[in-house]
Amino acid sequence: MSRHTIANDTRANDTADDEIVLSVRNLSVEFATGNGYTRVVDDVSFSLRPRETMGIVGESGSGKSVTSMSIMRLIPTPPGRIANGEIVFAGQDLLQLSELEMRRIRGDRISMIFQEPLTALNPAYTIGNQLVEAIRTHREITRKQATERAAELLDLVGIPSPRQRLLDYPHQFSGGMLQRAMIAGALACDPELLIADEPTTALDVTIQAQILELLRRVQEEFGMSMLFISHDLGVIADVCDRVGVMYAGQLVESSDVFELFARPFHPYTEGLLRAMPQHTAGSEELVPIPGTTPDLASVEAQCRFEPRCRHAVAGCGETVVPLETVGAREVRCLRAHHLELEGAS
Amino acid sequence: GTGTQQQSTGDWRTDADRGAILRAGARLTPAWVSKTFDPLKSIGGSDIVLDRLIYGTLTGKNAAGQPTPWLVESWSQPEPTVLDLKVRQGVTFHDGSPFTAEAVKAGLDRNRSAGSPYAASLAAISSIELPDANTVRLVTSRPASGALLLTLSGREGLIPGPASLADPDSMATNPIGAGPFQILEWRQGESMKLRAYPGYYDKDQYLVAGIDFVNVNDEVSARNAVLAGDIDVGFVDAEGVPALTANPGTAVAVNQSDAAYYVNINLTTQNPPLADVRVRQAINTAVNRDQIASAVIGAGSAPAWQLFPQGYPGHDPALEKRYAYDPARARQMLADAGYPNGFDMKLYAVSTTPSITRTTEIVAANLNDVGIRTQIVAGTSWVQDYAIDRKGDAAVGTWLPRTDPTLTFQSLFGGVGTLNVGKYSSPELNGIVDQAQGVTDSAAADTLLKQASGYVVDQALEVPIAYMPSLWGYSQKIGLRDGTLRDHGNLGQGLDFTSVYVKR
Amino acid sequence: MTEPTSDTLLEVSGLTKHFPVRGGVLQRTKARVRAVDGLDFTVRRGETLGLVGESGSGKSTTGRLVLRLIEPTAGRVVFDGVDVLKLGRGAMRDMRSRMQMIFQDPYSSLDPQATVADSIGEPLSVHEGLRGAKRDGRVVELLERVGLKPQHLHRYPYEFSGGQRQRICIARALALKPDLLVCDEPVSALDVSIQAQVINLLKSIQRDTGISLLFISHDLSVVRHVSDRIAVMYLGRIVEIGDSEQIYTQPRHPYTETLLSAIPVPNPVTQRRRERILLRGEPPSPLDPPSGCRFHTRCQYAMDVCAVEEPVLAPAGRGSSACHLHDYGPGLGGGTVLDLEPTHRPVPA
Amino acid sequence: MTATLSPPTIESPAPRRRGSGRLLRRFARNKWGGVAAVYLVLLVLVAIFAPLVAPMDPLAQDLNAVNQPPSAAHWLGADDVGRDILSRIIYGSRVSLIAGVSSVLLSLLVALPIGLVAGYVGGLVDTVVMRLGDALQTLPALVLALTLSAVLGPGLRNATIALAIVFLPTFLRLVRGQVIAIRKETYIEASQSIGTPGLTIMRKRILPNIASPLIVQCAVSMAFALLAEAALSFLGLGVQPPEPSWGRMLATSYTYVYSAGWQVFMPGIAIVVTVLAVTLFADALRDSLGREIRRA
Amino acid sequence: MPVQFILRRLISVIPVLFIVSIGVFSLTYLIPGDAAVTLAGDTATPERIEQIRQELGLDRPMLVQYFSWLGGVLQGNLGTSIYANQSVGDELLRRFPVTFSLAVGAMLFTLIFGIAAGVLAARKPNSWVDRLVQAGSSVGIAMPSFWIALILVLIFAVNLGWLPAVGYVAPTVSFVGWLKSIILPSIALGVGGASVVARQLRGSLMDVLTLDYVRTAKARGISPRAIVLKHALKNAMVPVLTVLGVQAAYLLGGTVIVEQIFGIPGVGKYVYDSLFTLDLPVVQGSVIFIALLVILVNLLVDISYGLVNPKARQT
Ligand SMILES: Nc1ncnc2c1ncn2[C@@H]1O[C@H](COP(=O)(O)OP(=O)(O)OP(=O)(O)O)[C@@H](O)[C@H]1O
Ligand SMILES: Nc1ncnc2c1ncn2[C@@H]1O[C@H](COP(=O)(O)OP(=O)(O)OP(=O)(O)O)[C@@H](O)[C@H]1O
Ligand SMILES: [Mg+2]
Ligand SMILES: [Mg+2]
Repeated sequence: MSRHTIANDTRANDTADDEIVLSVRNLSVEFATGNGYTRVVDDVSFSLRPRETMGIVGESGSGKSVTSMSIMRLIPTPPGRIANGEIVFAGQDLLQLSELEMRRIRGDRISMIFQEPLTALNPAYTIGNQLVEAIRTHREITRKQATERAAELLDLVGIPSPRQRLLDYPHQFSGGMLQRAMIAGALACDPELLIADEPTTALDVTIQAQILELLRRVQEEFGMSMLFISHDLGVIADVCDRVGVMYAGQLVESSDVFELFARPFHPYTEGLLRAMPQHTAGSEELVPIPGTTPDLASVEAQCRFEPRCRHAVAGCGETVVPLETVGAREVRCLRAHHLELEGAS
Repeated sequence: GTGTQQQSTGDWRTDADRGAILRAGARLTPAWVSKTFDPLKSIGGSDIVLDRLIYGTLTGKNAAGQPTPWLVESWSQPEPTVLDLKVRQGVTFHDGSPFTAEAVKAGLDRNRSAGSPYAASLAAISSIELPDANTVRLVTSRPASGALLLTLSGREGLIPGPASLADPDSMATNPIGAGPFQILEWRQGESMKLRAYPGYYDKDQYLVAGIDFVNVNDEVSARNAVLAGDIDVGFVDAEGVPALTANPGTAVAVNQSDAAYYVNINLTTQNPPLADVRVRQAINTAVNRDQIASAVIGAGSAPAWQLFPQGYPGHDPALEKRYAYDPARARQMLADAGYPNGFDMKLYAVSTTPSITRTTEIVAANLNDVGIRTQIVAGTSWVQDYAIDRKGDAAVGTWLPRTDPTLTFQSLFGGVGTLNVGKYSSPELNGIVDQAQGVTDSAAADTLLKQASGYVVDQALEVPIAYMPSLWGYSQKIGLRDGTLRDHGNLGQGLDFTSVYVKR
Repeated sequence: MTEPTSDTLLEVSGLTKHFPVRGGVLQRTKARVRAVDGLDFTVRRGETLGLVGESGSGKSTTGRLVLRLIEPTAGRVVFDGVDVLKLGRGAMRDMRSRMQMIFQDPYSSLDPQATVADSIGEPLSVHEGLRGAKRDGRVVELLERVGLKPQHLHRYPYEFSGGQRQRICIARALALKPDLLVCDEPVSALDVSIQAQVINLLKSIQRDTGISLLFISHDLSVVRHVSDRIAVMYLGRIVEIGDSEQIYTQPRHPYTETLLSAIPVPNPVTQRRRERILLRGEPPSPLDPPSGCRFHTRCQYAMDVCAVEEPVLAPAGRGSSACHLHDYGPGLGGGTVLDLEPTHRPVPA
Repeated sequence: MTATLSPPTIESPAPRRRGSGRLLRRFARNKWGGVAAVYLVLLVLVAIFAPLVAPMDPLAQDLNAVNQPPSAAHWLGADDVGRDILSRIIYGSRVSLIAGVSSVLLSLLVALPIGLVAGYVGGLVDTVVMRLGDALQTLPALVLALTLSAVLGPGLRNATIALAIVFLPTFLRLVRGQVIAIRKETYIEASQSIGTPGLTIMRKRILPNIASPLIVQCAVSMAFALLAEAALSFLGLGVQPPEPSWGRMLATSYTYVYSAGWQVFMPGIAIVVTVLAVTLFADALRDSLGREIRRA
Repeated sequence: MPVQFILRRLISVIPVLFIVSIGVFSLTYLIPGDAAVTLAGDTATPERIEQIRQELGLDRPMLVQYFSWLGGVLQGNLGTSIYANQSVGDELLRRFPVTFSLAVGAMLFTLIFGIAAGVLAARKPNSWVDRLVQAGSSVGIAMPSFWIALILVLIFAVNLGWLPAVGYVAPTVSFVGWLKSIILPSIALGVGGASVVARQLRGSLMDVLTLDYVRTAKARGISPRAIVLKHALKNAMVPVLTVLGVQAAYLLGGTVIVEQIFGIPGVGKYVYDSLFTLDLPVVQGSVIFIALLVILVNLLVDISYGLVNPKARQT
């Protein structure tokens, strides 16, 4: 086991310097609650290579958004704070940058799109105004040039008659078009990394398919890396190269997407897969994960999934479980080596 | 009134800036001044102040309460029922037309016509004749007294020019009088600008080129305005005196006025105790006049024991202190009248002015002390509630004596009159008053008036409380012609602008 | 379309709801949202009919109309032989005990100020006049039925997670032992793991009580899992209705096909091999639905006739489909859309 | 405690606390709200026990002490007829509290049922009620109160009625707005689908849920009532002399700003502090109730 | 469409105004006593009062009086003051600029201080600036405007002598004089509004700053300053506008008392004076006038919603 770790560490170091766009190391984020701080993201580490799409999947409240917001340093402080960790982007630790330096990176080298397209744009300004602003914040060009570029971007994301559409207000767009406009804004400065936080959750499946297609296309065209957050394993399976599974603030497993679906290492991943209705034929019972996610304010260092885990044995709930490297994969489970878990059918 | 605060001033002949405009505070809101300057519509408290400056009056009144010449140069009484007025020569109306005996007759006839508010006060005149070009002869139904001359120093003596009389509506904006000033600009509720009429007969009577009246709502605003230098002179209250005297740029003139605070009593049998003279006497005895005068009304005030102040016709020194403050005695008097446990009464305050409220509160406290449970009603339309609907038993207010003292008795106790709430009428008093109206000899008249005053006090028909001082705050920019700032005696009748000038 | 039989519990015909849109200076009705526009379907006893469709297609409105929570513009709702829309106030109230509903958002479907006992007990006190301990006794039974504990009786909704709240809602709906349960997206707001718990609960209840379900969802995979038959809605109309497995494997309407292709399968291997059909353009507004077939503006197989003539729901396979492909053009004749070769596809008009 | 889990693991004893306990604790967390609450409780006690608390009879005149500055005998000085200002402020609190509480209650009493029905039933009833409310609201509160007081005549009771009328549209709107908002909540639809009668829904489902904003609005209106009563009294339409009221005291003191300036401050400060306390109390209440709503 | 929207709002005003007119008329009708009594003076006999009543038409039945009055109002004739014998409409128009000066002054004060304080506080929640703004605005709301007026007069007019204690100067007469004459009353009127606006804006700004599109703006690297002043402020102004509408009405009411204290011949003072002299045509006319002003302000507020909220512009 330790051999594995060492070997993989070496491998990681080989690629670290020039091959890795973003490296999140031991990230912990806390929020002030009634009594003290609650750790909502705990010791999360992962990295992203150029042109790679890394997915993060997990149930509501597992810390996906907080993780992505931390990368942008957009955690509201207070009540939040990044308690620990490093976020290395293009060789510099983002957490060490001044606010001004960070602002130069946001929207320029790292962009972000969000779940709810309708609320993510300012209702009081036109789409064009907001795109132009996004461009001119980072590029010293005239308003006219910026408007030109904005129209090009709208065209790029597949909005018909872009020049007229620039004059529309967000409420005049449908949800799918808004998400396209958001993507246009995110692409404005040709970013190296795009963080997409559940970009299709609020959309109909047919629109979701369009947006996923669009994202795939622009990632190709712009040669970006993408951090793709979703709670839908189907979507993850569709777009990601690698995937990390989060549970109650921790990354419990991360792996190449094919390997993960073929053979999950963590019982939680297995549980998620088994609970999906597609997993079973119509007449069969679904296999839910019993219980509910823990209240983060009262979790302790031991395995957080233990109370709901069908593979748990005595002792599971008593030991602190580290994230362990197994081959090219990582898993946070004491019994990972002993379990033969069921993958996607 | 007499100025009590003296000021060492220079000689007006050298000091006065004859081209200066004096800025004075006055109440110019609709409640206080009507929009038109038709004498017949002169009802607001400030009307007379402006009217007098625009029209002048036939006679004037001096500090001793005696009539003085003004637009009427002199008078004589060839017969007891005939009063000849000599119209001053060389006087012209603002439109240049001469001020003639005919014009005076026309004006007076209008003032005494039926429906005029002065019909009652000029009722004594039975006809007006013009024996010669300069004389107006008033023929009276009774022997004429000096009172009629005094009456003509008031609203009754306002004479509009023939042009105005021909078109009364024009008096709203362009009243033509023979007075010292003309209207330059008039904004009701805001300001009134008067400018000296160049054709006025006496260049030295008024020493300013104009008067700008600025609206001030009340004594406190007026005081603030004087302190802030917004106006040169304005009426203030006792509370303003310390600030105005302490401030180097301002001063206060304290004049005595004829007005008094008093308790008007509803003399009906609606509240039986009040119909009993002993109860009324007890009430009179229960009120602590000295304290109200000194502690509450303050500077320039004096306790009042009868209708008229000292120096006013009908004032009887013998009546002073008749019902000296003695709560124990008052209680005894009540017991004697059959009310050992007191009774309930409703006391109206006629306005929300602080001094009225304060006086009302003290009177109520005084009455409560002797067992008369008094409930105050303030801030309501007291005229309607008290005077018309007769909902109350008494009201604390201020009383402004008529220029003719007999009219005072008539309006208060003569059976009619709004303020005679109980429509009280006593044959005995009426008789005395009638007699006084017919007496020519002023000494004889005075005796009768004293008799009437005595009757009112004996019967305790009202509760006189204290004479109101008339207080003027003024800026040191103002010079005083004779070292005193005079006013027209009765409160609200305004400053005597002949007494002031603006220093160079 | 199935003929009503004795084991038909609910029969809906010509059900229509147009919402007025007011505007202009005088606030007159200037347009109408054709939320539901002429639906015909039946629900048999003990069966689950799934209702799928995109957002705004009129699913919830249909649910409300069936329960007569809103009055339809036109149409008939016959429940167990009784024309529901003709019932008077009192009879309607009695009828309500036989048909119940659970809603999408478990957070807003419970009164935050009422305890669990009050919420679940409400139907009991309204219809059976139960109070106090008697009522609480019944509530406890119901709680246990949905997997909650007696000690939850006096708690407030905020003390429960989403899944637990949905259980409380189910308990409330079951209190009167209804014959029909309309489930309006009962699991859409829940996490996958919890979603499965609730679906299993509903299925087990159906097994035990023989209740009929009208199961509304936008998620075809969930609907397929729970339903015996499925109705697919598009812009206020049913475009295809039929046996659940058949709809899933042999769609007979292009829209159903698109919908199926758009659902990502949680398996990268299969998912990446699947053919994707991307819909053109944006969904049209229900204020002004397209002429002819409402789907023609986005349909990849659209023909000239589609813009003109409105297809009717006609038997196709073990169900019905409203599509001209079955009789015009290549003439599927009731076969599945999947049989259409892309090369043989007619060029869209 | 380990992770709180849903069934079957939950065993924590179910606290049967009704909303108020939680509310109190949350309320207490707001420091200023607590201070305000303590002040208001004290004020109510002072008002109730004024005869015991006040050093003197508020009506007793001492004409030798007219406008006396603060001294050992009169801690806050004496007024224009020599009454003890402290005692009058203490008694004046009665007027303020009565005006504040009763005008709000009166208004609520009328607005609550009407607003509930208008909001729930909608249609013509709603339109008529709202038009009347709109009309009432086109008149600035003070102008309306002034006119009403002039109509009804001066006095505390009439001022209170006038204020209640002034508050009507606010409460009507609030109740109706809240009812309309809550009517859209799914749990109302759930009740309707159960067949619960409209009146029961209004009483058991809607009323408890609009209570919180209503309570907050009551506190806010009470603060306004205090100010408005002072204004009416200042204009001479409130309490009748010699009864002490803060507004009247201020009106009186206005006369003496020069000679006895401190008189302007005392009743003014009493008004400001009390209004402030009511406002802070309302804020704290809103916060603690707000959390209740949000979490739900 | 904005024109349609405004038209619709204007039409909805009609029933409101009608109800107001009935309300105002019957209210004033109920006021005990009438002007005839006051007009007649203290020597009047009941007969004389009755005569004046007849002259003024006060003896007619209420409905007759109402419709004759309404007829006049509809033709723009608000009646004639009983005392001043002048057209109420003319007088109101003459006084309106005075009150308007005050109201604008107070509104400016409200807006400038309210918005500045609200923005400052919201930018750094819980900082000392925020605490100061919160404390200051709480006290500002708690202070009756007439008390503020008294204290302002005491300080700036009496003690410092910088500004006049009473009176109004028309700007046509002296601009500086006008400015000086409205400063204190405007502040007295505006403090409450500024406090309310500051609190409301602080709250709504803080709410808006947690919204998704602000997060989007941050994620695009837009400066905090631009985020607050461009993105947040405009949207946060929506609830502030509502508050401003209410404040405008409140402010108009406040002029009654402040104009009284400062002796300013505006509309508020006109109402007050007429109430105490029972000059009913004036009461009716000016109250209707004020109601119209309030309605107008609300209309403006509604229209300005469209400025900050493009959605409102459409419907
Ligand atoms: N501003 C905040 N204040 C306090 N707690 C927060 C805040 N933002 C997030 N949290 C907490 O952090 C935890 C993780 O939240 P996060 O938004 O990252 O979840 P998520 O995985 O994105 O869930 P979802 O699928 O619902 O978006 C949650 O328990 C949440 O309550
Ligand atoms: N009360 C209403 N007034 C006006 N329009 C309405 C109303 N309720 C629904 N609609 C409209 O009717 C159409 C259908 O709405 P419905 O809620 O039935 O759709 P749905 O299929 O349930 O969608 P979702 O998946 O978003 O819940 C939508 O366009 C909606 O805007
Ligand atoms: Mg998230
Ligand atoms: Mg729905």
